[in-house]
Amino acid sequence: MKRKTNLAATVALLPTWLVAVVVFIGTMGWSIHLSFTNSTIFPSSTYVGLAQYQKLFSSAKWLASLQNVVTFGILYVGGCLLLGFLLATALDRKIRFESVFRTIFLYPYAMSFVVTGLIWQWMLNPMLGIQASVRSLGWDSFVLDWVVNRDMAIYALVLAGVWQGAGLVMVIVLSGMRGIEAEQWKAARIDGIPVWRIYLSIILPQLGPALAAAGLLLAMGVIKTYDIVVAMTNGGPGNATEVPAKFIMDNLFGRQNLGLATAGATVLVLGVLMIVAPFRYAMHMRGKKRGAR
Amino acid sequence: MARLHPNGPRPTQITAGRIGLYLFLIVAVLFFTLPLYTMVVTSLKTMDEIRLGQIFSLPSKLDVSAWITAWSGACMGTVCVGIRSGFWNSLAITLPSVALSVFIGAVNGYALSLWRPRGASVLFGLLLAGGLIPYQIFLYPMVRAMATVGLYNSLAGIILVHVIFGLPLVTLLFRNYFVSVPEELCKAARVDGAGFWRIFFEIMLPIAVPMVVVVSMLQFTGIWNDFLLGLVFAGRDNLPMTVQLNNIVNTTMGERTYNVNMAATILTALVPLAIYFLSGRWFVRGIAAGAVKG
Amino acid sequence: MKTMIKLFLAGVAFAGVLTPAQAEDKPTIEILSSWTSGGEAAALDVFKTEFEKRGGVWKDSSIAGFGAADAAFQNRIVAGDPPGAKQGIIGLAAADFVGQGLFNAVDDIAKAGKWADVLPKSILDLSSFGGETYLAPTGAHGESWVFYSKDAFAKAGIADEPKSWKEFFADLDKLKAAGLVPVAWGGQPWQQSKVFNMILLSQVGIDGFLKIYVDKDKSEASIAGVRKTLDILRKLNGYVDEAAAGRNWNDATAMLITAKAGVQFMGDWAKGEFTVAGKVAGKDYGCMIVPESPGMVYIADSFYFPKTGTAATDKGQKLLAEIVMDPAVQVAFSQKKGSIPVRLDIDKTKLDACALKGAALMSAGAIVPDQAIVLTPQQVGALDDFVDEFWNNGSEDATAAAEKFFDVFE
Amino acid sequence: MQSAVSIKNLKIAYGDQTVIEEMSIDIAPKEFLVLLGPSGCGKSTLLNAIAGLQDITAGEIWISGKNVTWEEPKDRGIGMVFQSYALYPRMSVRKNLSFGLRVAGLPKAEIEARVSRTAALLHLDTLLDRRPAELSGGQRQRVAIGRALVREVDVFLFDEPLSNLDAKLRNELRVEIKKLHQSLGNTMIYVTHDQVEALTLADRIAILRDGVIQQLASPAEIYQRPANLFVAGFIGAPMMNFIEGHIETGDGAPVFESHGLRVDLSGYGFRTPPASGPATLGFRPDHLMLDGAASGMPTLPGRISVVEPMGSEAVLWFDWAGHSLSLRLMGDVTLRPGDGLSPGLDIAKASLFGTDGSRL
Repeated sequence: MKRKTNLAATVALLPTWLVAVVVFIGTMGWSIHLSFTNSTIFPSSTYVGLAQYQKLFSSAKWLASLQNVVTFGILYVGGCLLLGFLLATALDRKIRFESVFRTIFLYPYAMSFVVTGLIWQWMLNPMLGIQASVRSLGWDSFVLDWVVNRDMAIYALVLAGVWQGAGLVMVIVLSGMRGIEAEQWKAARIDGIPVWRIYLSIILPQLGPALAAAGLLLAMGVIKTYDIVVAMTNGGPGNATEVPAKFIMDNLFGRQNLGLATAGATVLVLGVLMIVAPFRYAMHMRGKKRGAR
Repeated sequence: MARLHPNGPRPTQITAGRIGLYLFLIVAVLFFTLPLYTMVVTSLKTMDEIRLGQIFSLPSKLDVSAWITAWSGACMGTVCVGIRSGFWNSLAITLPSVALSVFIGAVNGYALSLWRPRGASVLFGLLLAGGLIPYQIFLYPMVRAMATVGLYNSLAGIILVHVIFGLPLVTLLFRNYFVSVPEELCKAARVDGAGFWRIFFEIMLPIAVPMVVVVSMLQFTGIWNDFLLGLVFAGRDNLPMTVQLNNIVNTTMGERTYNVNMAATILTALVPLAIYFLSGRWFVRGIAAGAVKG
Repeated sequence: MKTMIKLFLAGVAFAGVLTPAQAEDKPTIEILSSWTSGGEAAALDVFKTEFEKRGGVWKDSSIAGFGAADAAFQNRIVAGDPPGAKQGIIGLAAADFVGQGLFNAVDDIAKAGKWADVLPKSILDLSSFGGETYLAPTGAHGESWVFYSKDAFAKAGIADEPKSWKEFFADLDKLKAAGLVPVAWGGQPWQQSKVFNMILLSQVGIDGFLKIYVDKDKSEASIAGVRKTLDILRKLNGYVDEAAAGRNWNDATAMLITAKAGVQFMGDWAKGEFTVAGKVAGKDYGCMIVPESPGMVYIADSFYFPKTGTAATDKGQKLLAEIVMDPAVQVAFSQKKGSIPVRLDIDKTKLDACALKGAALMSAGAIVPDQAIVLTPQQVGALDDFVDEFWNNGSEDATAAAEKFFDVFE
Repeated sequence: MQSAVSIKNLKIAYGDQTVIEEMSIDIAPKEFLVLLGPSGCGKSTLLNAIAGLQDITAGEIWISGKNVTWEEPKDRGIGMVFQSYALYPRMSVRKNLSFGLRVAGLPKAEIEARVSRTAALLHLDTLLDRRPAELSGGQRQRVAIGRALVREVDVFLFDEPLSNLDAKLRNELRVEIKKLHQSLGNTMIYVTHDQVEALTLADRIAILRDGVIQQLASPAEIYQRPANLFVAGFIGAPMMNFIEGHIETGDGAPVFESHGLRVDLSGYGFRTPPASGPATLGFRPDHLMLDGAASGMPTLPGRISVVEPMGSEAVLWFDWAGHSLSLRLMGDVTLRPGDGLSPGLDIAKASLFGTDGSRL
C-alpha cells in the first residue's frame, strides 16, 4: 500500500544510497578484502590470513596511536565543551562588547587544522614561542615545552584543538542558554541561589541536548584526526602523538604497505561501528515510540 | 560608616565577581588572539629578524614584501606565481561543492525526517558511520573509481568527492533540523495538494534558511581548508590554495622563509576568516534558530 | 535532483573539454617532483631550461613534501594517469613499480651515453633492474656531514676539527661550558635515522655497513657495531637542547648561523641554508665528515619514467634522460641544489670546499647508500621507528636494542 | 441517503501495536461529528486516516460516494485544520490561503475571488499581506480555517483546532465555527479532547478509547444516558458521582442498596430486565435536589465540605458515607462549609452500570 509520494522520497534519496553503498560500503569491503592479502604498493591477491592483523597489533606505533586517539578524543571534546561552556556563561552575564568577544572566540573555527597545528607548534616551541619569550623577560626557570616533551605532546594537540573548537561550542551553548525561560532566573533569584550555582545546577542540566550536539560535531572529527598532528608534531616525539589515521596514511603511501594500512582501516571501522551501533539502536527505539504517537 | 538611607535607583556596584568575569574574558581573549597576532607580526618581519627568535615582538619596521611574495611571487617548483592562482581554483572548487552538498544534504534531511521512506533509518546509520570514518581509507579505491568514470584530475571530480564526503555531516544537521519542524506543516501542504518537491522548495527550504546559512558556512570552511582531497583528486590545473600553501610552507630539504609562510597562511585562511568575521552573527543566529540541536 | 544531475553531467562534459590536446611532435614531459623550495626549484629549472632549449614542452606538477608527492604519484598511477617523470631516489623505492611493468626503461640512452663508464658502479646498479637501466640519476647528496659554527667553536675555544669521537665529545663539553647548545639536533625520525647511519658507518666501516643493510647480516660483529652506534647516540642525547623534538633541520641550521649552537649532523643540502643567510663555507662555518668515518653515506635522486602510452611523452622521457646526464647540466644542477654530481668525469673547479670533499670520497668509491636506497619503504619506516624509539626512550638498554635492530628487516 | 464519509471496517496498526480496532462509522452529509477522547485514544490517527495522511492497515474509506482509500489527500475533497495551525511560515496570509489553489493550477481570477471571499467570511481582509509570525493566535487559527475553506470542498476535518488558544478566544472561535457550519452546511469532522467543544458543536459525538468507539450518539444522549462507566466519567463537569452497591431483585420492584441507602429502581429505564448483583449507581451533580426529601426521593444526608461559587450557579461538595459527592445549585447560595444537608436523588435521571462497566 505504498503511495507515490513516498516513492518520490525514495527516489530523492537514491543518489545518497548510491554513495552510501558504493563509496562507504563498497570501499570498505574492498579494504577489508585487501587486509587479508600481502599487498604492498599495489593490491595483491596473495592471501595471508590474519598476518597483517598480527603485525598490526604487535606494532607499538599502532597500539600507541589507538591509545593516543582515545586520550586526545576525550580531552579534546571534553576541553572544548568545558571551555565553550565557560565562555558562553561569561558572555551570558550581560557584558559589554559581547559580539566582539564572540567573534574573537569563534574565529579560530575558520582556521584549518593544518594552520592551527603549525601556529601552535610555533607558540609551544620552547626555543621560539611562549617559553622563550617569558624567559627573556627574566623568568629563567619557566617551562612550557609541551610539543617537544614526550609526556606532554598529546596535551599540546589538545590545547590547539580546543583553541580551534571551543568557539563553536560556545555559540551552540550560548544559544541554548538564551532559549531557557527567564522565569527560571527569577525563581532562582527569589530563592537566593548564587549565580554560579544556578549555572551549575539549573542551566547546565537543561543544556544536555545542545552539549550533545556540539559533542557529536566535535567527535565526528576525532577519529579523523590527522592534519593537526602532521602539522604540529608529526606523531612525535617518539610515538607520543601518533594517531590511527596517520598510521594508515603512512602505510598507504610513504611505507607502501597497503595490506597493513587496510588492516588498520578495518579495525578502525569496527571501532566506529561499535560506537555508532548502540547509539543508532537507541535512536531507532526512540523513533519507534515517536512514530506510534 | 553610616549606611545611606536607601532611596531611588539602586547604585551600580562593581563587584568582585564582575572583575573576575572580565579578567577571565581578557585571559580568554589573549589565548584566542595570540596565535593570530604572532602570525601577523611574523609575516611583517624580515628573515634576519625572525632568526633572532623573538616571535612576539613587534617588527622593527614594517616589511610587506613577504605578503607580496606569498601572493604573487613565491615559487612552487619552477613556477613562481605565488598562491593567487590557487585562490581562483579554491573558489571554483568550493562554491559548487558547497552549493551541491548543501542542496543534497537538505533534500536528504527533509526526506529522512519528514517522509521516512523504507530503509531511511538504515541509510541514516550508514551515513553516520561513513561520517565518522577517516576518509583516508577511501582514497585509494576512490581514485580508481574516479579514474574509471573519467573524473579523476578534473574539477567535476574534486567537486563530486567533496560532495560525497560532505554528505554525512550535512545530512545529519539538516535531518536534526527538520525533525523539529512540526509534521502538521507537511500534512497541511499535502492536503493542499503539494507533492514531495513542491513542499521542499516552497515550504521547507524557506523555513530552513538559518540552517542553510550555518551548514554553508561549515561546509565552506571545511572544503576551503581541505588539503588532502584537493591534492589527490583535483589535478594540476585545479590545485586549491591549500595545496599551493603546502608547496610553499612544507619543504623537506629547502630553506624556510617563515615570513612568507605566515603571509601565505594568512592569505589562505583569509576567505573563511572574512566569512566568520563578517557573517558571524548570521552563524550565531542560525544556531540559535535551532540549526544545531540534539 | 534533476538540477543536480544536469550539473553533474555538465561537469563531466566540462572536464572532457579541458583534457589538453597533446602536442604530437614535440617531446613533452610532465614532471612530478617534491622540489619546491628556492634552491630545489632553481635546480629543477636548470633541467627545464635545457629541455625547452632542445625543443621540449615542460609541465611542472611539483608537490611539496615527500609524503604528499609520493601520495599524488601513487594515486595517479592507480588512476592510470601517471606523469611523464617522477623525481625519486634510486634503489628499492622504484623496484615495485618496475616489477609491475609500470616504468619505461632508458637503457638505450644509457648505452648511447656510456653511463657505465661515468657513473660510480653502485649508483648505476641501483638505477638498473634486471640488467636494464630504468632511472636517470640527477645528483647525489652526501649525508655524513657535521657542520659547525666557526663563531661557536671560537667562543668555546676549539681550534681544530675533532678527529675521533673522543675528541668530538670533549669539544661538545667545551661548547656546553661556553653556554652554547652543543648539538643542534633535528628531532624528526628521518633526520635521526640519518645520524644513526653516519655513526654506524664510522663504527663498522664500509663493508660492515653494506653487510648490515644489503645482506641483512646479523653476525656478532654487526650487532656489536649497532650497539656501539647506539651508545654514541645515547651519549649525544645529553648534548641536545630541550626543544629538539620535531625540529626541522633548517631550524637547527639557523642555530648554527646565529652561533647559538655548535654542530649539526646533516646532509649537504644544509649548505643552501647557510648560503641564503650569506655564510661562506670554510669561513663562517665548517664541514667535516663524522669522526672515524671511512667514507660517506650518500643518497641519489633520479627521475622515474612511468609508461604513459603517449608518443610525445616517450620522446620527452628519452630527452630528459639525456639532459639529466649531460655533464654541463650535472654541474649546473648540483651547484643550485647543493649536491654532488653523480658523473665522475665533470669539471670540479666550480665545486665548493664541502662538495669537493664529497666528490673526492665518491671518486674513491668510499661511499655507502642511504637506507632508503637499499631498503623497502616499509623497512625504512621501521628503521625510523626503531631509531626514534631508542632516542626518545632514555631507559632502553643498548644491548637489547641492538638485537632488536634486525627486526627492521622483517 | 448516501453518507458523506463512510469508514468501513477500518484497522490501523504499527507492527503488533493496534491503534484503531476494526471500526465502522457513517457520517451523514452536513453532519457535525466530533471525535472525543483522552489523548492516545486514536482520534487523531483516525482523522489523519480520513485525510489520507496516515496509511491504514485494513478496511476502506469512502468520501462522497467514492472509495478514496488509496487516494492522495488532495484528491479526497477535504480541507483540514491543524492544532498547531501549520501555517507556512515564510508565506503571507494571502499565499497561505492560495497555496493549495495554485498547486491545483486554478485560474488566477478564480483564486483571487475565492481568497477574498474566504477572507471576508473570516474577517481576514486586513491581514492578507502579513506573515504568520505577525498574527495573534486567534488570527492564525482563522487563517488555518480559511485555508480549509478556500478549497470549497464538502468535508472539513478539524484536528483539535482550538486547544492552543486561551479560554476566551476558544469560546469565541467555537461560536464562529458553529456559525460557519450552519451557514456553509458542510460535513465536519472535529477531533477534540474538550467535552465542552464536543457538547456544544456536535450533531453526534463519537467517544473513543484505546481505538474503540465507546458510544456514538447525540450530545444529549451521551450526557444523559452514557453507555458505560468510561463515557459517564469522561463527560460532564464536575464529574458524575458514583456509588458502589448492589441490586436486589426481590418480590417487588428492584432496589439499589449501598451503605444503608435504598433506592427504589422502578422509575429507572432498564435496558435489559434487572438481575441481582453488584452495580454502580451514577448521578450527575445537577440531578441532586436540595429539597428532594419533600418529594419523596431517597436522600443522601451529609455535611458540606467546600462551596464553589461560579456566578450564576455553585457546586457544593459534601461527604456522604465516605464519598465526596457534588451537587449543582442555581442562583445564590447561602450555605457554608459545615452546614448539613440532605439532598434527594432523581432516579429517573440516574445511570446504573454493571460489573463490566456497561449501562444496565
